[in-house]
Amino acid sequence: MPELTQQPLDTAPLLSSAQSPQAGAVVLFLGVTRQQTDGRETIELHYDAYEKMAIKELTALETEARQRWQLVECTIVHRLGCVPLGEASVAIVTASPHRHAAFAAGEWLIDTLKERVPIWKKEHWADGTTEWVHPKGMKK
Amino acid sequence: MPELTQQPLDTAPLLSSAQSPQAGAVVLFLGVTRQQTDGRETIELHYDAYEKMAIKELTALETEARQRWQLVECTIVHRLGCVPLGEASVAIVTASPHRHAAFAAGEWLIDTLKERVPIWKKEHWADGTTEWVHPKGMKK
Amino acid sequence: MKATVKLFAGARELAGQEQIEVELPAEATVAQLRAALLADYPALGPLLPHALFAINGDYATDQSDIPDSAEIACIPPVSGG
Amino acid sequence: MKATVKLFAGARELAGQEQIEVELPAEATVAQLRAALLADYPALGPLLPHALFAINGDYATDQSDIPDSAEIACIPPVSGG
Repeated sequence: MPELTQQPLDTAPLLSSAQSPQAGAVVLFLGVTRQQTDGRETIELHYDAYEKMAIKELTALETEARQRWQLVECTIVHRLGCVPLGEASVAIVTASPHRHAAFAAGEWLIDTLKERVPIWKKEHWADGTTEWVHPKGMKK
Repeated sequence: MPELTQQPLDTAPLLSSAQSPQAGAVVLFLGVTRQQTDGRETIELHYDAYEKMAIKELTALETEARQRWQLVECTIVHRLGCVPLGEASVAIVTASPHRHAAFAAGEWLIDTLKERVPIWKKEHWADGTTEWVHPKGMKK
Repeated sequence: MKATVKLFAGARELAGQEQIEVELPAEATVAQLRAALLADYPALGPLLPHALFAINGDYATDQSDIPDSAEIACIPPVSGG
Repeated sequence: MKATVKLFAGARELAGQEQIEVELPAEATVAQLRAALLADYPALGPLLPHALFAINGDYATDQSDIPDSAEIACIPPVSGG
């Protein structure tokens, strides 16, 4: 079950619920607020979401990942609001009997989340300006 | 710097040292003791190593991964001794400015560790027997 | 019919409102909605060509019909993760 | 020369010892070491054809020379991770 939260992400319960005797492999992905983007300096990011639909789309992603790969755990948690430098905006945990599935599902989930899920980030640049990020060429 | 330890793996310090403003992505892989292997039931695994050489090979893996991918963090910790069901025998953390490198390096590190590093596991089967695992067709 | 459209992120910033209202013919499609928004809210001009629309929480196409009292949202290109 | 070979995992179990000694000609290669071990420790027979050898902590090939007082280890197929 996916989750949206205003709080810092706590990876310990995510990892411990994924580590089961059925899982030979656990992969955790964290997306972290980076300081440098194309030569510009970020101070912090702010995330907003169309929450009801974001949960629906995240749930659909988890379901699709479980259909594509043999997973014993698959959970996405996205933080909203302010995410300071070096802190995580998203945590994705996948667990599978054999390791390739956990890696492949984790990477597919973050790639697809970034295409489909109605969540947006606002850059707060070091020069004091702010900017909502709306990548061009969005896929349907 | 890689580490060998007899203690349960503690992922919190690994993750917090990997989460830096230079890292847009952090990937943690955990190899976990699985109950079922090809229809047989495991009770626990025991790991042994040629420790001095294992550290040398693990260090070489970290160095090679940093040459192949742009990583801001790359650490391997392997547990030795008894690893009960559902607990982790190995933790690999990779962090990179862009996410694909962290995923690719993490998967390459565990694949290559399993080929090269002088560490061995002993199956303790539910029927009371034990067996050192020595896969055939080992690559040089 | 009068349609209420939720706005997010850059679209909300450009319009200066969390939601906007637009008058549509009965049985309008998303394409007609997009055209009506562009006419009534020219400030949304830079984002509208790149935005998708969601009807009752599902992505719609330009050909999708807009049911009465549907929840309509304008989804500019997303950037989560 | 007399060479001491460290054993691990299944090789240690088969030999019943953590290390074994074997007499080698001067300037012997790993191939000669493998043959000598097979002759002196037939219990290692099932594993030796699949094992590698390390000299001073580096993997060696069958053609590698064995220096005097090197640290020699028999490395049966590994299974860490």
